[in-house]
Amino acid sequence: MKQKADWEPRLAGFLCKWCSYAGADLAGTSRKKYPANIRIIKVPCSGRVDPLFILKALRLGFDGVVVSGCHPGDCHYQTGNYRARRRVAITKRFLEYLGVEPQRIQASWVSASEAGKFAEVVTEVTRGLKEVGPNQLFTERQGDGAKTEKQD
Amino acid sequence: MTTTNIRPSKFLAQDNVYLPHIAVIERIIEETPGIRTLHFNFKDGKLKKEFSFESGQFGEYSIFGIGEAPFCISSSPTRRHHLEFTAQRVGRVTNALHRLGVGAEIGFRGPYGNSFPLDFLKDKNLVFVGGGIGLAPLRSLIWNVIDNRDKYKNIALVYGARSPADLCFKYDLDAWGKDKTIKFVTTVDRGDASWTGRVGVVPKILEEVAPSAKNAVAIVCGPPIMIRFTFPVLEKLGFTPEQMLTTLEKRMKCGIGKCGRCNIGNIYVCRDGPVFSYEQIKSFVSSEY
Amino acid sequence: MTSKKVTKRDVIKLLNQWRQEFAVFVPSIESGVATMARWEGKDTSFLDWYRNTVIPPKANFLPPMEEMFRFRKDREGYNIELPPDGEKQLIFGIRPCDARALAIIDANFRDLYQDPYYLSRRNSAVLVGLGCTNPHDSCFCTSLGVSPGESADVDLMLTDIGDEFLLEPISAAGKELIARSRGLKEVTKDDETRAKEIKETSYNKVTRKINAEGIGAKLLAGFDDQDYWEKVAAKCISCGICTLLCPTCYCFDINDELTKQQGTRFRSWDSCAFPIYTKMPMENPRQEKWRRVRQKVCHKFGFYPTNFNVIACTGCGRCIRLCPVNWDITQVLESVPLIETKRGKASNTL
Amino acid sequence: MEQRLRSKTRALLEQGKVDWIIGFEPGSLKFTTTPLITKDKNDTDRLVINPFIVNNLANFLTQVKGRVGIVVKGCDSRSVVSLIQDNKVAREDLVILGIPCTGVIDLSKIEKLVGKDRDELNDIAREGDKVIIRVNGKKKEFPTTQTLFDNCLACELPTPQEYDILLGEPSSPIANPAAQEGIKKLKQMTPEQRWIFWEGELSRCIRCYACRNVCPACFCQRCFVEETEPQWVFPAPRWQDNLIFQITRNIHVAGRCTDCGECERACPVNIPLRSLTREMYDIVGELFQFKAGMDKDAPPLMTHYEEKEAEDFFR
Repeated sequence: MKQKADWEPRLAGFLCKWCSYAGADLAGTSRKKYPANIRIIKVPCSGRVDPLFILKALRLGFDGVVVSGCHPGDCHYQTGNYRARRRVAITKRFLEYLGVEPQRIQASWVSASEAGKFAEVVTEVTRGLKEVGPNQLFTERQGDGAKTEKQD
Repeated sequence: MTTTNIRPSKFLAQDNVYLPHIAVIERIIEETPGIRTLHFNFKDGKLKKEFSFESGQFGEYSIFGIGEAPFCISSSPTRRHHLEFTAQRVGRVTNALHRLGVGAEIGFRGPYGNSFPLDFLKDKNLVFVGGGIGLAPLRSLIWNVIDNRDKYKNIALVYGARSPADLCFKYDLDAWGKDKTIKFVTTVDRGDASWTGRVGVVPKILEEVAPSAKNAVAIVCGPPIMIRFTFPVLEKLGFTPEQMLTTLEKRMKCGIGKCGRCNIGNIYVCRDGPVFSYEQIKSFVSSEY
Repeated sequence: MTSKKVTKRDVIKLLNQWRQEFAVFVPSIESGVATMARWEGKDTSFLDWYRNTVIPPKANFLPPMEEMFRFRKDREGYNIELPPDGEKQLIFGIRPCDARALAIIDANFRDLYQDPYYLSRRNSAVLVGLGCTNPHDSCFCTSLGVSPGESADVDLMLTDIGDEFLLEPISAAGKELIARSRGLKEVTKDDETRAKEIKETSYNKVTRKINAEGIGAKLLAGFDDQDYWEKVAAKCISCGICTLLCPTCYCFDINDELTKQQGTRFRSWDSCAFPIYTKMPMENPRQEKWRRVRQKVCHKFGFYPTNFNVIACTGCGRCIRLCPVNWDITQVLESVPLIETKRGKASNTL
Repeated sequence: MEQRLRSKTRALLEQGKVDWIIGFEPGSLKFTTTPLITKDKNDTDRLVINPFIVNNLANFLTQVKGRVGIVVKGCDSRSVVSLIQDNKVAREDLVILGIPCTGVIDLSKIEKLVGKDRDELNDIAREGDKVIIRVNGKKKEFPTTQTLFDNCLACELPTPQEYDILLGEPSSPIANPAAQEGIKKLKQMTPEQRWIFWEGELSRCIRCYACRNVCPACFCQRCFVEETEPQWVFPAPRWQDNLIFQITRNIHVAGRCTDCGECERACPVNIPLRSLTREMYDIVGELFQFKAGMDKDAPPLMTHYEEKEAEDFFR
């Protein structure tokens, strides 16, 4: 896929408020460098992330999605992150089967103190997205059918 | 009763019945935490001047990008400074309506449906029975009647809501309460410290108020449960099914009898209604209203 | 004007002539689904397999999804923009049942308000009917006044008389179309006799029957028999196949979609089989399945005839063929209980 | 087998052991059966078992009240178990009448093989591993590997997993690799080709929701497609939204789908839905060693977890 040289991927990040969200915050305040194009959505737990969130983000034209929660064993609600893991795993595998590039969906465990890891994850995902290019999954190809633009 | 004839709206945009006219919100009144009344006027000067409707008719209102929903015109055709409609926050379109501010543009198609049969109501005693937001269509008729007061005989109004905070159109209630020519009763299901009016559900209070059925017509509008319990009370008071009118609410999309969903038997509520007598409703093929 | 004929080999030439003037649609199989699709001028092999389409030709007039208008917001406020006018369609090979279906739903789209989208397509279209010679075993058109070989609802009617098609002008538009078509041959007496025989034969091939006589009154009499309707509805799965793919079902939904500075209002097929169809915030008059099944049957055979004097079914059999659980309307209509209620006696109009 | 089914079900109703019988009766068209849902013992005389018993009757369990005697094939029995796992039905309210399944005939395959529509055929009969078709006085033979539904050919467990009465000897799987051809071909494509493939397939979807409504695993009272606040999926049939509907439906039935193939069979516009469901079935098996509807006492897939699993999905 063609892309402009200065193209920067747009990311949706669903971050658990108990850990990764604070981790992202810390990354900001401690001036860790990471790409600025992540739109952060605070969720009460990674277990709150419905696969529909991921799909909706891709449908809306986000180039990639990051789901991030507490490390195994550290969930504020005991098991939310384990449940998230099953959901993310089948969603990602299934979407790959359909033809969504694996680079578009990344999940991570980032604690409140891991500002560095958060920056790394975002940097890495951004790098991966630059390889696969903009998300054109839901844009019309031939112009047949009802035309749609990326929603916002 | 004789319902007014069904006739198509005269106000089509570009000869396409599905195209809305653009209207501007001029004022918003928060009736209760979940219900607001919006005052609007058409953007097009000619239409603003020429538009006409009758009490009981409704319109299809567009929030562009969200969708369309039907609401009755809750202002009176006798007061044409602007138009009003009242919406409760219950779904996608009404949620969006509740986010609108003054100056926002909406779409309007209409007026659609039949209307309250003014000829039939003339020289009669009128008993209005309303509950909650159900006062909206009645209100159009009530002001219409007040503005032509000499054409009608006695007017009684029983209006109720769940609590004092749920009463809509408090400014109208104040005005009607002061009007010596109206017998006016408000009630709430549950009062609070400051409430001095009646307490009790509308059908019960109606039974206590006991308006005479002689030369009278009752016009009922409110939540379905209230309507269901009000008709038997009216029957007990001697009202015949022809003497009871109501407006029905159904899920609608097109508003003009084409899309199918407001169908009951061979009638379409949007096209043949929404105003029906209890006599008519009883003759419906099904009870799915 | 009298009939003409064309050899099957020359149909391609005829279609190519018509293609100069119309967007020609012919039966096509796209990924295993028979539908009326745009003819690209290539071949007429559909003549070999065509019995009827899965997607009814109503889709050419009331598409599964269509743009009603776009709106754009600028400094002055909202502007509304209508989609461009559609092309003139020529539907080649429409079956008599489906042509009748269009005539039936015209009534709804003309009543009280003209539906601009449907009617503009309808008014500019030419229907070239093709008589059935091999009806499906699920077809029951003859019980509803449709003859598989004949149609008054098309502009031009074709009958397969072997190596040739007989072309019979039905409407003024059909006459004009014949008049300006080249390469047509004169018809002999034998051809006409043969066509007549073929029409009769196909009529007799339709063996599935219903008794449509007084069906509305019968349904109304049994309308409140909840036990009956629950039994009838038991195996229905409330999917939308029998309604969406019915040539006489026209219900639609309207929805908006918002993109950055502009949006579009679409309308799309809808079905009374879905609970959400009638769902209101507080209650739903047809939440229960048996009510929705009853609505479907009674609307087609009772309410629609009351309003428009015609049963909204042409016996095309799609609902039977395509139903995942073999819910069969003909069995249902035969089993309507013969009860005489106050209502049934009081009204014979329905 | 049929006689035994009829007498058993009649007895169940007569003895008051069940309120309902759900089985198959002859359909109104050639080579079809239709669900029979009845309380009437005399209706049991119409029950049939033949190679055309397509429906997964577990779908009707959630709509009848009371105790039910239900006729199931292998895949259907697992759907029943799955419903028990999800607390949608109680095991003690069921009498499961198991049919050791030998596969169901796919009429669309027959139509393609013979070049005629199903109603133009005189007879279709199953004889061992052959299907015999009679048309215009001619007899044609095809192996079952060409004539049964793909999911039957891929079926690992044709004998019901859970039953009270087994109507015959356990049957063995056909296990034909050809059944997975479609999925295999898809996997050989590039991601972009795959996506374009699904775009094409889903652009035919008319949103009749037959796939969802015919599925015993889709038992939600209100489907996410009907949500309006927020509106996850646009309610009109456009491929983008059709695809999101299918993806999400598959995620929702992951661990419940038993590869009964009903969604694909019900689809009026021939979308190869089983190429979606089967892949999810395999993903779940591979990642979590989970097979739907095997153990009525096991927790449903998505309510459960292991401490160590699917670890390479998170970094």
